[in-house]
Amino acid sequence: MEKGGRSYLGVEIKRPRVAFFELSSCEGCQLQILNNEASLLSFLSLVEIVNFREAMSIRSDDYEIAFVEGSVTRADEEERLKRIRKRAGVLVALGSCACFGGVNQLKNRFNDLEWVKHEVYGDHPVETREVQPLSAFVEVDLSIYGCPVKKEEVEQIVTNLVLGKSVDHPRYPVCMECTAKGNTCLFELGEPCLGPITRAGCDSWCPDNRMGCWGCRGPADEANIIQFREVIRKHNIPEEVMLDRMECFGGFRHILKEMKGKQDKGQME
Amino acid sequence: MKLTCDISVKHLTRVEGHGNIEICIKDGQVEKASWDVVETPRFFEAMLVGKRYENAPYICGRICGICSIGHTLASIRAVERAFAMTPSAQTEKLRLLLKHMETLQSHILHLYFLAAPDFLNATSVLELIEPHPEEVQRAARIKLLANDGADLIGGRRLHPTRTVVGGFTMLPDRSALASLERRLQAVIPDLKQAAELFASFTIPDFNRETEWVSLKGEGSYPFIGGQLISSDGVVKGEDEYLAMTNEYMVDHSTSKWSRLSRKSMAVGALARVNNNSSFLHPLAGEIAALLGLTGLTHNPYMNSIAQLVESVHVVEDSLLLIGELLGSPWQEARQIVTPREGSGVGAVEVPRGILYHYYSFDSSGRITKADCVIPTSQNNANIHYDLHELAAVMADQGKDDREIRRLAEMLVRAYDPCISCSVH
Amino acid sequence: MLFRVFVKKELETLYEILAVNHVVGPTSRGMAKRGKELFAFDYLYDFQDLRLDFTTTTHSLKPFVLPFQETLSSFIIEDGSWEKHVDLNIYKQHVFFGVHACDINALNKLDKVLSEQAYPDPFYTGKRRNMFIIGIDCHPQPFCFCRSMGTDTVLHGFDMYLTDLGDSYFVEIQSARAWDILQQIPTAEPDEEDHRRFVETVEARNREFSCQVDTSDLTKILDLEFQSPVWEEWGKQCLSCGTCANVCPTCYCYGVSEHVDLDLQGASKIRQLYSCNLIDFAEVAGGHNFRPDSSSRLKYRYYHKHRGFQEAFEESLCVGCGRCGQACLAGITVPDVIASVRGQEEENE
Amino acid sequence: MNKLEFVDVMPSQGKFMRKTDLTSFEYSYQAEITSVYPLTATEKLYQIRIIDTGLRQSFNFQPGQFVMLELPGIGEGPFSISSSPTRHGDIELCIRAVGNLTHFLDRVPRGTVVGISGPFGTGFPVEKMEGSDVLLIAGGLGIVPLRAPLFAVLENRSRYKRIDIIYGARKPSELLFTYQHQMWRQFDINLDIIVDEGDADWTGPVGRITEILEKRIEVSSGNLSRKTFAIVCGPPVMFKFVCNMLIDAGLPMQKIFVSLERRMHCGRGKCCRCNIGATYTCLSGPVFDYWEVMNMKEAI
Ligand SMILES: Cc1cc2nc3c(=O)[nH]c(=O)nc-3n(C[C@H](O)[C@H](O)[C@H](O)COP(=O)(O)OP(=O)(O)OC[C@H]3O[C@@H](n4cnc5c(N)ncnc54)[C@H](O)[C@@H]3O)c2cc1C
Ligand code: SF4
Ligand code: SF4
Ligand code: SF4
Repeated sequence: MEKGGRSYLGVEIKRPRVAFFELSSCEGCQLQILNNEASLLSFLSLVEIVNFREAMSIRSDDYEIAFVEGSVTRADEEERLKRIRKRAGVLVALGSCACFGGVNQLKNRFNDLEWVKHEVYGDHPVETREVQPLSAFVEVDLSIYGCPVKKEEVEQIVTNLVLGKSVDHPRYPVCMECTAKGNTCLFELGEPCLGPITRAGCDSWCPDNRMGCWGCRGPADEANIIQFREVIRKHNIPEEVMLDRMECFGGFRHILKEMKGKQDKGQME
Repeated sequence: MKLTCDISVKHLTRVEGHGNIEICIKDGQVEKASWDVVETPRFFEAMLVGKRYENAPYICGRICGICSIGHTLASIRAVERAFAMTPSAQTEKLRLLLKHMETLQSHILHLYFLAAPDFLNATSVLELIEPHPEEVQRAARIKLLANDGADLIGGRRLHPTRTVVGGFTMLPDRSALASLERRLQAVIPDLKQAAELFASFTIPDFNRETEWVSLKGEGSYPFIGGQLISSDGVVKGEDEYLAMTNEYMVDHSTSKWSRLSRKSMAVGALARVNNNSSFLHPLAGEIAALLGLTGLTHNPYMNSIAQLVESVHVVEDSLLLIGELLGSPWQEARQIVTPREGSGVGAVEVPRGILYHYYSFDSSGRITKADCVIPTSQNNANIHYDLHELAAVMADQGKDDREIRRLAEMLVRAYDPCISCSVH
Repeated sequence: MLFRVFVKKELETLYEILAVNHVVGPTSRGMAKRGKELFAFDYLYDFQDLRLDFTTTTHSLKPFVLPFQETLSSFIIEDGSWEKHVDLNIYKQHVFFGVHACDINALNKLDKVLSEQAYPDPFYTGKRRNMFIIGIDCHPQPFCFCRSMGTDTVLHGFDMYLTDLGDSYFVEIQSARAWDILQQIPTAEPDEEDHRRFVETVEARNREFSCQVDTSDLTKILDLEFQSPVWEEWGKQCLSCGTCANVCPTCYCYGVSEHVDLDLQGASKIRQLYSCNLIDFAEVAGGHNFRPDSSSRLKYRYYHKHRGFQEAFEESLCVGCGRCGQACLAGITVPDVIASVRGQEEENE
Repeated sequence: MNKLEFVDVMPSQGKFMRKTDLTSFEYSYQAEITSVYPLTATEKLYQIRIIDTGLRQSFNFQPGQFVMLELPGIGEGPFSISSSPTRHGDIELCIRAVGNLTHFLDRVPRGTVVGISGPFGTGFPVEKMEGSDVLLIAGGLGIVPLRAPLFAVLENRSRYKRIDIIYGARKPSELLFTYQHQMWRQFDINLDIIVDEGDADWTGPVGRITEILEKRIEVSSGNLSRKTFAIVCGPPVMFKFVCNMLIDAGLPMQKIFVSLERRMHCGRGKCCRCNIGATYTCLSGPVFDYWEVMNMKEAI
């Protein structure tokens, strides 16, 4: 494919230079992109990858779109992130770690960071701090949710980005996608599921496999938490199970904080 | 000629995670040669404390994107052993099959995307697309098959959705399983071609005597659970994993180090082949012989070759497993879990070596203590000492900077380190 | 209308005769937690899987005529110009073996909008034209209120309709195709005894209905109670998740989105069924939302089904199958909502 | 032999099932953007011509109707035709860049081929208005759908009596079609323009549209002649005030016409997105008389 780019309906489309970076993460989201066996070539003709440590040795600091995976857990990561932000025209938070802190932020629930360090490393000194999503430090232009991200969705998002189309996430919850598939609702089977309050877009990945949703995409717009608690209660599922899941990826952290605040004030029944 | 050089590779590429190589040679003497893991730690062991048991496999799978299936399975095994549960034969077969899919996909990813560019003078697989289209397509084909297989059994190729304590949430579609079988059969010629390709590469000639640690085969090539063995003759039970790993911290690395009978040890494909080659399936055995993998091999660069041999082995083994699974009707997918107080260890051979998860629970099934020992942390010390020795040999041979750097990078890559895993 | 009877064991022959086509029928999906059996319509490959004794299915037949996602058109893009292709996705004849009256009525209602109005939808119509429907008498469930909606019997829209008389089936034949097919199995003209048993069976079934909705003057009452505070209450419970619309046999609204292929050489226009309870259902570009809160959206759903459709077609867009109430995790059911709007909550508790 | 015969819907006959009905569902005319005029910072006027000459000539619409405009892969949306009905398939659309499709349209060059389907919806009954006074009231983008009936009236100016245009915008810079205002006046049209806030160059009145309307009603000494028709287009808040004033001034509800806006995905009375109650804005509207509006819950 020619370097210069092409046009779509008469509008010139540039082939942007794209870089991938990772902070604290499992690198699974990047792997999802490498896992595009069938469409990798089209992907490469759409964008020019100039930095992808997991797959290539050459690196460049000249890029337009930066995909950043992972959350920030150390000062050096914050600096790296800020440097990336300066260079990138568009900064994309790739995956739930980058968007919300991901599983990494589970350690934040211990108030005592020293205990956390000691639990894993004993007396050996290690540096770490409260886990934060990218948005705590820099402006994020676009979030791609999911743990892991869904490659079909990433492809669509990248295509839209290149075309200058806006990227719209579904605003409704996972149930919409799940019931559309004709699945049997997991609550019928006695399983917990965060589908009713979690943002859709994953195509009900987990419920399709009879695993209740864990909320990796964070809350849907207008997630009705009060009613959802009622649902959990009615189905005799321990509230702890719901809280474990809401806590898992960090997407619900604001809501949990609010719930906790209310509880502390004794406002909840 | 007295050689002097200063090599510093900050964030080695084409490996999973962040690690640095430093080599400093002055007048032919190696002053410093080290392998430093600088990945940020994530503290999974702490995260788990206080969580109910079903969180363990779900969260721990996220230690690593490449071997998430292995982590999930090790975690499940630890929980099940703590609760004194025995998985059904069907569950065991499905888990092993799922494990094979991960092994195949990870090995192919490493062989073609991470290692092969070094032998073909390229910086990335992207550069191989034009000169070697069939090879790249072949790699993509095998990887796709392995990924599809993982989707079919585990629900998702990474961070699987169907694997839970007690079994599976859902069983694969039988006709899809049959078609996986056909695709696996069809991939054998591809693997033979891959073997030919790797046979044409010049594997650097470098040997350092090493203690190889793996699961101990009992009648078959081991992947999930069983006794632990080292090539120096140590044999221990699964629960005694701590005595096999002896983790300790060093200053320049955020990942822990390990040792057994010597100052360092190694795990991984080469360790497994070294310790269990008699259990390889016929074609895998043939290919091992063809590629010069016989007897105890102490050349770490041969780890890639061992991965290739294992790729063939897992395909052969998967065919047998699918045959057995399709030979009988589906049984119950999932057992009921009854938590109890206790602790358990799960040892699983993941692509990069032996992985241990350990948890202890209170009577309601909440985790009171967790420990995960990852293959790469078991290898770190060995990589480090290998680098030192390599630098010394190179300095003796008067190799230039570039060559030393190339071989050093290749050496680390040969171990296929999984760094974010190791600093979980 | 023509009637026949045939002995039960001939049902399998009938199935085998029709099995050369795609056969869709009720089949078991295992047990729910509360010990009740779950059923679904699905493709059948074996007579043994056909469960004519099914209670109800969680999902209706809708996906077979209005798939959740459907490509309306695709484009080949070549630089400045493009070409549009429309594939109606009409597949071969399907036999629907074992459909209750409510679901046949639901299809008839969908026809009104999708096939019989201006701009008939060829995607839907094409599938509708290629259906062979075998109806079967139902077993009323505690949540079925089809009798209130006048959809407990069906007058047209099927090929044959079976009523279980114990050792034989009583068949009502509505199409020549059905007649021809029945020629291939031994059937008999129903005699006096069959007539008597048929009437008895129907009466016994009618006695089983327990759930009711008062629909008298409902359109007026809905208008009068447009500002009623009960809507707020229901709105608070609604999860805005769209489940009710997905399981409903008559909800048909959708959204259209366009996608460009990764290689920029093709594009497609896809429609996806939507739900009026989803937050952005009525939001327009720029952010104005005509129904920003869940209560106004939920109200609209009832308003459309029980008032608007009534106004347009003199019937309600609800067949009283009760699926939405069963599937709703918040437990919002049509009988409860309508009773509350009428100010009759207590009676229904 | 038991294979049921496949029924192709295309050649089938029936009341609403003519082949043309079914094929037209996803049909769109290919049309070329022949020119683009930027009007303000966010609005552009697009001249769009159906490429096939025959189809272009047979494309007929009523003022007030809209088309669905489609850019493959980008989006499709409803747009009021803003040109004279006598120009057939050579139409003008005035489009504000607000979302996906409209922003992309903002970028396409002249010559781009778009898809057009329609015309859809109801129109303003301009023939019925002959012999009467016509009051055109537009707020903001509301001037766009008003332009089609205006053209129809201008082309037959002598058949109408007094014609008023009351046009309000937020700022002078947001006024549309300023280049045509002089021409309208030449056709003996009373054009009154008012803005919410003026700028340095603005000499006209500042305030609400209702202020002008009040003056207009005063001219008729508080009572609009029963031979007056009003057409009102603009943001939802405007409708209520303006229409109530007109009713107070004695205008019957059936003589007040409004054009409503709702989200639309098909334009063909299927997708339900534009429903008000169960009334399809795309089939029964967008043009409604005020009696119909009063009878629809949540219409304004
Ligand atoms: C009868 C009618 C006539 C209109 N005439 C004009 C006009 O002459 N000029 C003009 O600039 N705008 C007009 N609009 C509004 C125009 O349709 C929307 O601004 C446009 O659809 C937004 O599309 P988008 O893809 O840019 O926005 P997005 O926010 O990306 O919208 C996505 C989709 O939602 C639907 N949608 C969003 N907003 C609206 C809306 N306001 N009305 C209808 N559908 C919407 C469309 O299907 C659109 O494709 C009219 C709307 C209606 C209903
Ligand atoms: S399984 Fe989960 S996502 Fe699906 S309908 Fe039930 S609650 Fe919703
Ligand atoms: S179902 Fe839930 S946890 Fe699973 S991928 Fe979707 S949002 Fe994430
Ligand atoms: S009862 Fe509910 S699901 Fe059934 S037709 Fe009526 S609205 Fe639809």
